[in-house]
Amino acid sequence: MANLTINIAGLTLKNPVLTASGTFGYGTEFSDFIDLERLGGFIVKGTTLHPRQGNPYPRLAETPSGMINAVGLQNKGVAYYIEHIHPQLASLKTNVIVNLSGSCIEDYVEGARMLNEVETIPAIELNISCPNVKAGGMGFGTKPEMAAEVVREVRNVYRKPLIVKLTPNVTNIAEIAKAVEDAGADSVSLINTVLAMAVDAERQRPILSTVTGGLSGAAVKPIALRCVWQVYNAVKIPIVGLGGIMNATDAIEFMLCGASAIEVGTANFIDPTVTMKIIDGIDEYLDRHGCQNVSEIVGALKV
Amino acid sequence: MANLTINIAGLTLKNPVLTASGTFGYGTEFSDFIDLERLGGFIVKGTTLHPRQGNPYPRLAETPSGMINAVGLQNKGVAYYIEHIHPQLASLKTNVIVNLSGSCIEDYVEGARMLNEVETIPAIELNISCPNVKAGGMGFGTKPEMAAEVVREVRNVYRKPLIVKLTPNVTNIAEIAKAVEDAGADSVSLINTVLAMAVDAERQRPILSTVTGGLSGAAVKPIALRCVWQVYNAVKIPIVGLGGIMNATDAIEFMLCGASAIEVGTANFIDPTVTMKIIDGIDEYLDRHGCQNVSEIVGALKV
Amino acid sequence: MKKYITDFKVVANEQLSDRLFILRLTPADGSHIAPCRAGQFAELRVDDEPRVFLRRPISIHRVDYDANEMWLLIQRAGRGTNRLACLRARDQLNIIYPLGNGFTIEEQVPDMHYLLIGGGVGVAPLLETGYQLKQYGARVSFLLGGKSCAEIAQVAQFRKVGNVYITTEDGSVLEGLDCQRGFVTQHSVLKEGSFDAIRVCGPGPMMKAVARLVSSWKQNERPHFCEVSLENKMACGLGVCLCCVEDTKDGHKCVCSDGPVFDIKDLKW
Amino acid sequence: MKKYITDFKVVANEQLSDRLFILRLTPADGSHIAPCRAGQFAELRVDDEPRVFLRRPISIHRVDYDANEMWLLIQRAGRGTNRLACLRARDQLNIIYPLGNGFTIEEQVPDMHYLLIGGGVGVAPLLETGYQLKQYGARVSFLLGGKSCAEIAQVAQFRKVGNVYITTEDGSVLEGLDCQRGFVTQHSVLKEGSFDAIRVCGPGPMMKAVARLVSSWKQNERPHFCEVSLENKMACGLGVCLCCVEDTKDGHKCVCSDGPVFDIKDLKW
Ligand SMILES: Cc1cc2nc3c(=O)[nH]c(=O)nc-3n(C[C@H](O)[C@H](O)[C@H](O)COP(=O)(O)OP(=O)(O)OC[C@H]3O[C@@H](n4cnc5c(N)ncnc54)[C@H](O)[C@@H]3O)c2cc1C
Ligand SMILES: Cc1cc2nc3c(=O)[nH]c(=O)nc-3n(C[C@H](O)[C@H](O)[C@H](O)COP(=O)(O)OP(=O)(O)OC[C@H]3O[C@@H](n4cnc5c(N)ncnc54)[C@H](O)[C@@H]3O)c2cc1C
Ligand SMILES: Cc1cc2nc3c(=O)[nH]c(=O)nc-3n(C[C@H](O)[C@H](O)[C@H](O)COP(=O)(O)O)c2cc1C
Ligand SMILES: Cc1cc2nc3c(=O)[nH]c(=O)nc-3n(C[C@H](O)[C@H](O)[C@H](O)COP(=O)(O)O)c2cc1C
Ligand code: FES
Ligand code: FES
Repeated sequence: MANLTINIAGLTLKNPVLTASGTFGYGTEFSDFIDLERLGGFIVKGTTLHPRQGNPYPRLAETPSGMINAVGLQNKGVAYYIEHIHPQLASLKTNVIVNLSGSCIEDYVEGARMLNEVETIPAIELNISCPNVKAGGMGFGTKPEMAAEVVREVRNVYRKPLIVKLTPNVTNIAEIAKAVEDAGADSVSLINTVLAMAVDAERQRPILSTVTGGLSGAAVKPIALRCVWQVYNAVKIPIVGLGGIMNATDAIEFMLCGASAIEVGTANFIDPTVTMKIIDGIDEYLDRHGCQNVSEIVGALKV
Repeated sequence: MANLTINIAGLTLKNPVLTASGTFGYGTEFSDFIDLERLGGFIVKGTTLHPRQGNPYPRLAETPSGMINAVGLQNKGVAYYIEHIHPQLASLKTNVIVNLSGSCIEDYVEGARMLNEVETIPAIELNISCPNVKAGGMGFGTKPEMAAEVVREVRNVYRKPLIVKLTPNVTNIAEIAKAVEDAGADSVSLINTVLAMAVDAERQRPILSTVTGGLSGAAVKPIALRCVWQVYNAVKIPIVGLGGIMNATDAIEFMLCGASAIEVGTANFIDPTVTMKIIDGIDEYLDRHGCQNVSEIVGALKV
Repeated sequence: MKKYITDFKVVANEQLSDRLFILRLTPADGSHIAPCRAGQFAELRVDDEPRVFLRRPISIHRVDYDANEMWLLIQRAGRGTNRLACLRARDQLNIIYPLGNGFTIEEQVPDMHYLLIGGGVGVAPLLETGYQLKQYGARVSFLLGGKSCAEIAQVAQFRKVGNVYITTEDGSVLEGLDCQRGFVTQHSVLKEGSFDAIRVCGPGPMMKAVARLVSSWKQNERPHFCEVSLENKMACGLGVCLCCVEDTKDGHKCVCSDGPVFDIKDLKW
Repeated sequence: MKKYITDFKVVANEQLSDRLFILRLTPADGSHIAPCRAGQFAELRVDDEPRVFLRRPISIHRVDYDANEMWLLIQRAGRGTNRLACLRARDQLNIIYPLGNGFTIEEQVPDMHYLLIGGGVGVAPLLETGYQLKQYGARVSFLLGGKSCAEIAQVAQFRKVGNVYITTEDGSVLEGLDCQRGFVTQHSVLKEGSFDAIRVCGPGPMMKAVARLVSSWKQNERPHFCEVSLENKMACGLGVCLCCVEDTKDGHKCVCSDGPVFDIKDLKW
């Protein structure tokens, strides 16, 4: 039994296994299958200042070893979350982190200000990388100056750990990571989904209502690992790695590349108990490799 | 039996099915399995002005629905190709296109000048997108100005159809496509491989000697389709689409998104006869959809 | 209702026709099947098929608690269902169940007469629904539609539960049953005042036609008078991914968790 | 040599041990197996296994042209070989073959004495090699090494072809055979002057140890005196992807098409 505790950005996780926003609802949907309090934490559904209906149907396409979604941040808004949803989660003995998105800087700032007031929300994940919304979203995450600006403004009002979620749909993700680090982010999480498209050849139509959407699942793991590795070599703040993690070995690969913690996304759909298996698998791996602390494997890749 | 003939960039293809550079050798390796002359054409191994040994072993990692390679343009150079290899291919009744790579503009230009003189080489594919070489390669393909410059210089010396191969590892592929179109490219082909990484968790080492490499195969198809669609909406020159095409339906999806022709890459490894099946499948599809000409489906996606 | 993730063992795979088959399943570890509400569904993990990444939603056709068996009626539609069609006795299948809300059963009104309308493989959830309704003392009739009689599955099973009415597009008939040519909406049994509640599962156009027909009826003012079971592509089946939405009068609702059963009055049809 | 892409049918899958099994295959369409050179290999498509994308290279263990059967000796190593281990009689398997160059057989010198050294599953190509050498009138001996006797496969088959010498790391012995404790390089039969040619297939360290031992010998001056069969991860098996290179004295060579068999003098060992 190695020590699985890890600190990121001033946040203490009992283990490095988190769940990814948009793939874990508000956690409670999984309580029939797993003990939520065994998680290092979970990140709730993408939340925006104002409620959003999301994109029209169809929102889903299956692809080789992956899926494309075009949900478009359907949610009831920050105020509703704070008032009606968070109270049900607040007493859980794990970190309930809110994923905050926005279509303009003011919305991000206002949302962050409101979340800052809720004592039982230990951190936010700032989503500047959603490919599924017209205004803002990924737009903020593709230019270093824009990314830095939104982070700087949010930093002004948000006093707790601030994790910034990055998009892989850029020429140089390390540059973006560096920019948000300089602007005051405590941590970066990556990757969000990869911009992608699916076509119904017989009907000669795009499968998604929005034509393009975000690719996730096992197929993107090699891309995500590369991104984590590039960012690890560019910044000093801790990294939360995700993208295609399906099992403990995948999770360990991310940690070896420099992730201090990981998030499990799409894999929750295929096996709702997968997070528990990943925690156990990391534990077993550390024992087998004679590690006392999970932190020993972070960035331990021998190159 | 629809008419499968298509024109791209002044080049007549008897059908839109080409093979992708680096996955089809010099074609002859496949002559036990298929009739090379049934192909619209094939694109030979990446060639550079000077011979290259490529990267050290290991060069290959298998990934979910894909593979990562780190070959690094191992080849014997343009002069050797022209003198020793091309003569064996010159009499084939199909288009034998040379994929030209370089580590500096001068090399591209000199290589193109030499290839321009060989009458039986109908076109070149200018590879400004190889992720597996230290100098040049993808570097040229990630900045619009750089991409435009190399195309402009090559255009000066190369009089025949010039296809420029683009990388998906950019924030805005349409912008790069536009830049090379303006610089004189007759066509763009996309996508080259996606920058990726694989890790051996037990040995705590990268699998590839170069740490990162290029992802190809079914896993990248959703990304490639999106790129083709974005570029189709930005440029007027014809597009050659590729990335994860495993069967005729995949090929048709690319054409619906705007590709005038397609290339088959990694799929050749899994089924060396796949190109023939794709040609037959396109033919059958056109009949079923009442099309007289394959060009009718190019960009026919209803959005 | 509590959800489970369970390995089932195939007891038998019965081919009904080229395209339709029934999987009879029992928990591999011998445990009891969990209580399921009529109209709920299961998410099946399809192993050994490289082109299937996500689970596949399949309605619960029947739960035989005595035999400790769950039956699924499945139609080959593509890669996943084709693979499921190859399962043999003793093969295992990982299943999340029971999911979704299921049809409303008016437990306080035992002598109600329900009409369960099904088309194609949409008849699947209606068998268990019929059994559960009968258990609550309701009267049950079925109206099943198809291109031809041969395409209507499980008629003998449905007859064990209630009256069966049939419509076929080609006019083919089944001995001893009230078979009429046309669509289900054209069957003479489907008349205002004849039934206290209607439950429908089948192709979208069929369900919409029924909804259009009954929405002017007086009974339609009752809550849950006409419920339909919708389909949609699903990623999670748990209400977390928001991929499977239907645009209802109350905004986007998840077919998997807010449905699959909806009151037609809540839909924008 | 002409290459083929052929659907084979499994005649039998014989489990030799927990990890080793033999697939006996025959072309599904009843056609004749193509001529294969000893030491060549095949690329197997592994169906129904989502985590396998590329084909798997497997040596040709034996071709029985009379029975029209190809035998493959396979060790479970991971996802692909585990899947292959589940194949049953009558299952099909798509194979590209024969690939690579194979061992040199000196056709002009019929009375040569060859020593074929194998370790672990590396014994696979040596059986067919033994048969082919005998056909050309050569004398054949085998030196097979393993952790224990139980791990050395197909000894009875090898004895049909020539003398069998054994080394085991644990000192375990096989009745009637010259078994010695240690590594193959330590067996007393492996002495300068005893053999006209050596062919090796096994784990890298073993092959390197043999190469080191014999490279000072006089016979080593002959071309093809000592050949080894290398492994490498492969994508195409056809010499087109350049993924499988070995760094030789003549630069990068493809294990799949320039090899898998190399003369040790050409290697940088
Ligand atoms: C709540 C619910 C209950 C269902 N119950 C049953 C049932 O009892 N028996 C049964 O045979 N089928 C049922 N279905 C439909 C079944 O889920 C699909 O036929 C199946 O997912 C197709 O998977 P596939 O891999 O075979 O086909 P694919 O290869 O994925 O696709 C083949 C075709 O089916 C369509 N399709 C794929 N997934 C769905 C889906 N979820 N809904 C509708 N169309 C789809 C595709 O667009 C494509 O045209 C149900 C669906 C839902 C949502
Ligand atoms: C020319 C050649 C002939 C071969 N002949 C035989 C044979 O006759 N019998 C036999 O059992 N095996 C043989 N092998 C090895 C066999 O190809 C691998 O064991 C197999 O590909 C592993 O696939 P997998 O999916 O089971 O394992 P994976 O899950 O892919 O990997 C399991 C482990 O095997 C390693 N591995 C994967 N592929 C290879 C490879 N191509 N070479 C070496 N190690 C690999 C991986 O690094 C990993 O450690 C041969 C290999 C080559 C190159
Ligand atoms: C259905 C779906 C919805 C998602 N919604 C969000 C979201 O609201 N906010 C966000 O930051 N990321 C969202 N994501 C992205 C995931 O959090 C994650 O970054 C991505 O899926 C890659 O990880 P995975 O491959 O493990 O799923 C969503 C992903 C999926 C599949
Ligand atoms: C082993 C290998 C070698 C490659 N070599 C080259 C090359 O020399 N030049 C080039 O432009 N692209 C090269 N590529 C990229 C392919 O041509 C193609 O763009 C890419 O693989 C995506 O297509 P696919 O998914 O169909 O393989 C190579 C790809 C592979 C897999
Ligand atoms: S399928 Fe995920 S919310 Fe319905
Ligand atoms: S495996 Fe492709 S060249 Fe050897």
